[in-house]
Amino acid sequence: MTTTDSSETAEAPKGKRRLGDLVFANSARGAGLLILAILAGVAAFLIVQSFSSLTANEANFFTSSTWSPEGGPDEDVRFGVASLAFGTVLGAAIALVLATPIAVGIALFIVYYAPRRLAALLGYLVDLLAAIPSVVYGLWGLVYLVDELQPFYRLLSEYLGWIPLFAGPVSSTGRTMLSAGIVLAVMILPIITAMARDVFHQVPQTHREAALALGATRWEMIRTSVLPFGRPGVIGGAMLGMGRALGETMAVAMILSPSLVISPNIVQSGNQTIAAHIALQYPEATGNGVSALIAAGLVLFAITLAVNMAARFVVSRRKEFSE
Amino acid sequence: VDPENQQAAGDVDCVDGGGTLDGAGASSQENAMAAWKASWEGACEGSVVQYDSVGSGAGREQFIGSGVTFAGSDAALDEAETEQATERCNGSEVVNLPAYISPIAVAFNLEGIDSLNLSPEVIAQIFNQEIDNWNDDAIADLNPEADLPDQDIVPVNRADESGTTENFVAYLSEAAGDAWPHDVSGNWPIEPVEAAQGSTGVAQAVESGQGTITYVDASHVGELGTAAVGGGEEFTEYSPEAAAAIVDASDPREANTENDHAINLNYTTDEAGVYPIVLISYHVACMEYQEQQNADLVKSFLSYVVSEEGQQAAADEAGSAPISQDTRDTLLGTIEQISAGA
Amino acid sequence: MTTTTQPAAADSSDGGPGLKASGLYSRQLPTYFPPALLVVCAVVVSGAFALFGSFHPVPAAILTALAYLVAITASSAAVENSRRAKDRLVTGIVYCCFAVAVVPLISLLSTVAVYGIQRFDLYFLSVSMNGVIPSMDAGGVYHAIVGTLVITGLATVISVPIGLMTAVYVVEYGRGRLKQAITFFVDVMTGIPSIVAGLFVVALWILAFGPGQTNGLAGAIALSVLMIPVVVRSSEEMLRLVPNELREAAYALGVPKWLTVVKVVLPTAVAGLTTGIILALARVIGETAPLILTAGMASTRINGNPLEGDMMSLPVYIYKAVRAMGLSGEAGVYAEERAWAAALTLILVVMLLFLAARLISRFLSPSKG
Amino acid sequence: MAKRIDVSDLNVYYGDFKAVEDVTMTVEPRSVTAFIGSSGCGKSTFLRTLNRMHEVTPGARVKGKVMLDNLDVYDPSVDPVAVRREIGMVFQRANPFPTMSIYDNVIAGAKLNSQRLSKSRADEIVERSLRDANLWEEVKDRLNKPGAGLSGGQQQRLCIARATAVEPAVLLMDEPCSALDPISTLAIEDLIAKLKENYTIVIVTHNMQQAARVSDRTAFFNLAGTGQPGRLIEMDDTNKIFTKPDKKETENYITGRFG
Amino acid sequence: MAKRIDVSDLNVYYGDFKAVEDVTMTVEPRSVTAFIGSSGCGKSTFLRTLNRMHEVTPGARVKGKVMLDNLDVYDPSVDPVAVRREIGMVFQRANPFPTMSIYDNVIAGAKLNSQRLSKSRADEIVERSLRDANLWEEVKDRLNKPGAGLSGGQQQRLCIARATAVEPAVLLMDEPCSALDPISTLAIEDLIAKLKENYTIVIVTHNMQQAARVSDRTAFFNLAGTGQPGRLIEMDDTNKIFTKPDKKETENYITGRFG
Ligand SMILES: Nc1ncnc2c1ncn2[C@@H]1O[C@H](COP(=O)(O)OP(=O)(O)OP(=O)(O)O)[C@@H](O)[C@H]1O
Ligand SMILES: Nc1ncnc2c1ncn2[C@@H]1O[C@H](COP(=O)(O)OP(=O)(O)OP(=O)(O)O)[C@@H](O)[C@H]1O
Ligand SMILES: [Mg+2]
Ligand SMILES: [Mg+2]
Ligand SMILES: O=P([O-])([O-])[O-]
Repeated sequence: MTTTDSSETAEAPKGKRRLGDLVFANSARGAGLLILAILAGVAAFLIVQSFSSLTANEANFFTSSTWSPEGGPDEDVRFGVASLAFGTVLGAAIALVLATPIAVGIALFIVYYAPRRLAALLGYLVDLLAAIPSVVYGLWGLVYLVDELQPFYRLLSEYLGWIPLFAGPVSSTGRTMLSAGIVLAVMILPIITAMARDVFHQVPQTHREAALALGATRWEMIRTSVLPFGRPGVIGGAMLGMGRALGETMAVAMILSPSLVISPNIVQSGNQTIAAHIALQYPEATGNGVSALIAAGLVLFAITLAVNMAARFVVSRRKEFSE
Repeated sequence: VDPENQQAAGDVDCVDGGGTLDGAGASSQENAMAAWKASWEGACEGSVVQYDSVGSGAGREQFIGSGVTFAGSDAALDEAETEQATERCNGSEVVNLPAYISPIAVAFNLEGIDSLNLSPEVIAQIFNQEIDNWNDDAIADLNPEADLPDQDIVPVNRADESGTTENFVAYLSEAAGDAWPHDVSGNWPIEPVEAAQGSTGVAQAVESGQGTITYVDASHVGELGTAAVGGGEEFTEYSPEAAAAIVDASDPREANTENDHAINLNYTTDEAGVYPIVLISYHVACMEYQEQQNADLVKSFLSYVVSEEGQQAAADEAGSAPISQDTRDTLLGTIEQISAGA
Repeated sequence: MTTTTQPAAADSSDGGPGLKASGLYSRQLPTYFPPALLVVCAVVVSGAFALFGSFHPVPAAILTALAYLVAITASSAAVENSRRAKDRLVTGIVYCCFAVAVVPLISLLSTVAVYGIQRFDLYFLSVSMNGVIPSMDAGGVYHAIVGTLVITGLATVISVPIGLMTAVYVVEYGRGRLKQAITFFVDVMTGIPSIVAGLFVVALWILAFGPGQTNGLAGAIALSVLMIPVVVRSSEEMLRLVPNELREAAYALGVPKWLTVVKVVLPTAVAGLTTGIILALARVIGETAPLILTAGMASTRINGNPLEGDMMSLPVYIYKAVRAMGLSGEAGVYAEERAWAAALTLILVVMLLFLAARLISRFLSPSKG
Repeated sequence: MAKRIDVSDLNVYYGDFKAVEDVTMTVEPRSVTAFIGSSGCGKSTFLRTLNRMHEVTPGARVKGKVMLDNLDVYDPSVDPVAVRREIGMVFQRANPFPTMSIYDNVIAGAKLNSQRLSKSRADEIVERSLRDANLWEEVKDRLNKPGAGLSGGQQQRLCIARATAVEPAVLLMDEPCSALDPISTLAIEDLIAKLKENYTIVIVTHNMQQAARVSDRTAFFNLAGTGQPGRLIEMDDTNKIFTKPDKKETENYITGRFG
Repeated sequence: MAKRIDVSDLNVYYGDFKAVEDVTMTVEPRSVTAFIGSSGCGKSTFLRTLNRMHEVTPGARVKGKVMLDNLDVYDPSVDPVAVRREIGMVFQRANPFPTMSIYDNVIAGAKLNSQRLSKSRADEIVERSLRDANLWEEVKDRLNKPGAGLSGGQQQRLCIARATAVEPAVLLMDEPCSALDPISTLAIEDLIAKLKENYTIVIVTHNMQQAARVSDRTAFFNLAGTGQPGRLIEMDDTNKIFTKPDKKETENYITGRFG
């Protein structure tokens, strides 16, 4: 290669490459910006559309639980999301509390306990379950599960009634927040499991062998090397699941017997989630009614945001130690 | 039901060349609409009706916004809506046509009991959670024959905003007097004991619970026990004829314009053989459309809907009450006049 | 180093085969012990329940599991050592988790299969609901299958490039605040409730086309809003797994960055990317609420054009059938059968899609392994 | 505490593939034994069978006998967990637990063995192990910092400290210095020399000089041919192997001009 | 084709941390230059600045000048991609592209750049590069098999073939033998000896013997102290460095008894 040759190769292809890089890098950035734009669009839509009802609202939007946003000739516009927000968080919390440990358990089972073939099959099954429509979960919950659960709630209330959660009186149909939470848990289980399974798969062999070589039992190996490594991923999966649980519409609408009260009692009918409330009210809503529902949607959005921020905070706090 | 029967849609006035007719609104009409759609489309080649059962409110909104050519609504357009809709209707009259009447049953799940006599006051007190046991004297007095169990009453109401609720509550507040002190709206006015989504939901909840009671579109009663409703000595079981009777016993709405046929139901009528708890779902249309095709299609479709065949098809399919001949004549008179203008 | 190491101490205390073992020979429960113990627990618990005359499978199973966990831990602690006991306890718990989760999931799947098979046949798959009224023993899901394929297909076509490019941006190009903003807001976007996405698109459509304009494209866009963040998130994870060494190897050959990404990074990650896309697809293919709002629920005939009028989809079809399920008489029965059969159809469609995705991914990464 | 290892007729398989064939050898206590041999001849594989680490690899199986003093390592009633506690291992690539501090890394194994470890006892173990591993001076001021923040050589020594903290009888080291610079290598070789007073040490290395420097006995492995299993060709005192080995094969390998 | 590299007053920073300070040196064409020095003294860092690979590391910056013959490598108008085409690199850990066959790996430089290459020309390049890398005989029958299926040493040679296939003027090698057994090491050393006829070669190694064997000139780097930047202590003919270095520091390092 001669000197002239080289300076040519150094200069000549430059323009062409820069173009390719420019186009590609900018379309990548463009995609990112598009996402921000969509999100800004959704946020703006929520804010703009909720404006009219919020300004007309005579009740405190955050502390009140009434819902008559359409008002009338001699009636104030009054609505508030207190009970809805409470119900939303309650339902998602039940789902998360039930699903996360079980999902971690299943993921561990798939990755470290089950025979390999079974594990592959289970992994596939789990992915498949993530795709089952919420209507089907709702249908199953409605037709099958609530009837099965109702007697169990009686027992729960009888023996653990001193805990406010199970105080009773027990719903005679079983269509309670706990039922909704259980169905939500079943729904988000595949999501959390899939994420947890993936991160557990990625725990470096060397870390696991390090523990085993110290004479750790399987559980001790999992505790010292798998769980700490997988923690951020599991939290991420739990947040994805929580996002779905918070926003789940149909299954809750079908299963829960709602009311707009704040009640910690989850074996009794009552409480309501924002998403289900929107679904139940939207078809017949007009004017401020729609606007108020969208305001509720805004609150749901904000709750999701807060939950995600909290999760990030938890994950990043231990970043120093996560490789 | 035999599919072949559905083609027997008599003499339908079809539109030449057909076209697509868009409608949206009340879910109460969904099943009747399926029957009408099948017969009308079967009779008129090339004609299609698309009815989105998104709910009355959304239906009215879409109608006002010109999204659809007609709406189904469990409530007539109110003053403000009428005003807005006039614009959409080329400045012409907007009409509410009461072409779907459906009895609302008071249905319950009590072992061994198929029917109970209940007065409006008692129904109100039950749903107001004042009477909370089935062997309450108030119920027993009305049903000396029945062997009422000592069991809690679990009232179930609709969780979604609905025309059924609105009509039921309207009935209670008219007929039960002080026993039902709540405002009338499509949302259940008090804190529920149990609630469920849609007619299917409440029916399901009542079936799966015990000592449960609800109000539900009569087509969803299934195996449940139902109440015969009335005052004094006379109790009437729901039936299509008894339900249709109330329409004739009622007066038109005061605000009605010439061709508008919205009704003020007379729940307290003393007439015999009247079942007073009904849901009336209107077809909302313009008297004048911008496009000829739309006008023709609406005319053709609505004529079929109010026709004897149409009403019978809905009755077979959705358990609705066929309108009386008087009503039909009135409605047809109006539908005839629908036209297109610049 | 002293001879009294911890393990030796633990061993001599249980009086095993003596010091010569120095912790190596530990008494162990025979392999048949755990299953046998489980059976014993089940029998005892069921017996107890039967005695009190209130046998019910669920509490019996729960108590059996608890009894087993206690018993296995105790016996292991007694015969083996406390660490083994803990290990056995956790093993038991992990199996329980599996059972606890798999039982409802299997119950769900088998319910769908058992109820669904009643109406599931070629006829059901090959006709639409056009001209079918509720009480007719007729009609099928063909139009809904078409709609689902068109809508989710469109949604995939929209979301995958956007999502993938965003992930590429975040992993390969992103710096500083914009990258942080994007990762954060993608997280936020994963939490957009589906119904809000539907409402958003409805508003968009009203702005653009006026009210009541439902069509397949609107549905696809609503689904894209839900799908994009899932694609971004999972792709991001997968791209991060591609070792930096490979990128550096390409750079060292004088390959520009974008070609490195296109020809080295993406092909290396293709299997993982496929999984991510599958999960994203799974997330949206069962969505009901946004589709009712955007693609309507009126369509009963086959419509393959996403720009033209309502489009039925399997979840909405199921939803409609569920709503009609409460009808008295045959209409309700047929509706319920249709609901389950359509659910079964949807699950099968998803299975086929997954399979196809796997095959494509295998095709794209030929020389792996 | 150091123990002897007797291996007889050991065969190792990965699924159907036989990786190591018919190895019989004795590893003496309180001495350093080096394994040398070309890449892929099964040194690591064989090493991992000594403390049953091969069981972690799916599909890996063993036929033959490994005795630790009088104890059959593969006896069904023997707990592999206990075996690994007796026979510690250090890997080629340093693998400190990334989520743990330096202190916790060192005490990790000891903690598993006795849940209730007094603080003072733990401090003692950590200091002794880190001193043994020649790392104490460098890290004593930042014991609570993550172990992953150390340099490669330091990480490797941290792993050695972690392995010795549980006081095993035998220490297996798989190419512990291959990623290290000469100074760190020297530190680790010194450490090995010191450790052999108490432990039985086995070290796999590609570095002939290193084998010559640190080991008392050397085992040379080689492949019978491509696709064939690895075998133990010769094992003898290190001096002998490096000066006048019995086998021609060994001599060929040793006298390559590399190192 | 071989080119000279002139470095003057080069400083490298990772963010605020100065990793390498004030290096000035000349790398002669058609010769092998070895970089030695203790771990963390900045050998790899410095090496990567020569072909602007440091730009891939977020936060890495450079001050100073690197001339490739008459071309200022850091001139803003110079495309780093073109620089890297001229100055190839082989990494410590073999990194063949896992999704490509052996054949495609070798031809990757051209292929990834979407250059149109006739089949026969491509075949020719592949064969020549593999022969150069001493790998042809071993893989000629399975060119279409994945590159990841080769043994460690073979993979490393494959990476060298890949680097030479684009015919760079300079070849930088960062500890190319540290994970290899002596036989593979020997093969690579032979290869280096052969390559230097056409290329300028820079090799980082921890292995003193290797440096002594393969290099013409040797540069010794060292840290000024912990937390301080690495510097070039001395650079001279290899013979001189290993027999009578000018600096005491160098002598200390060289005469350690390790290798
Ligand atoms: N997990 C595994 N599955 C299948 N084969 C394996 C596995 N691990 C190693 N092998 C094969 O077993 C043989 C011996 O491998 P081993 O890692 O023991 O070699 P080694 O002597 O340690 O080589 P090196 O010096 O390169 O580390 C090789 O042919 C290798 O390909
Ligand atoms: N990406 C980075 N960010 C910050 N500091 C770095 C980075 N890479 C290396 N360093 C630091 O720069 C210094 C020089 O590192 P370098 O990798 O060049 O050393 P080296 O001489 O190659 O060592 P070795 O022989 O271990 O490979 C070290 O202190 C190291 O910690
Ligand atoms: Mg090895
Ligand atoms: Mg380096
Ligand atoms: O018909 P509904 O409005 O009661 O659903």
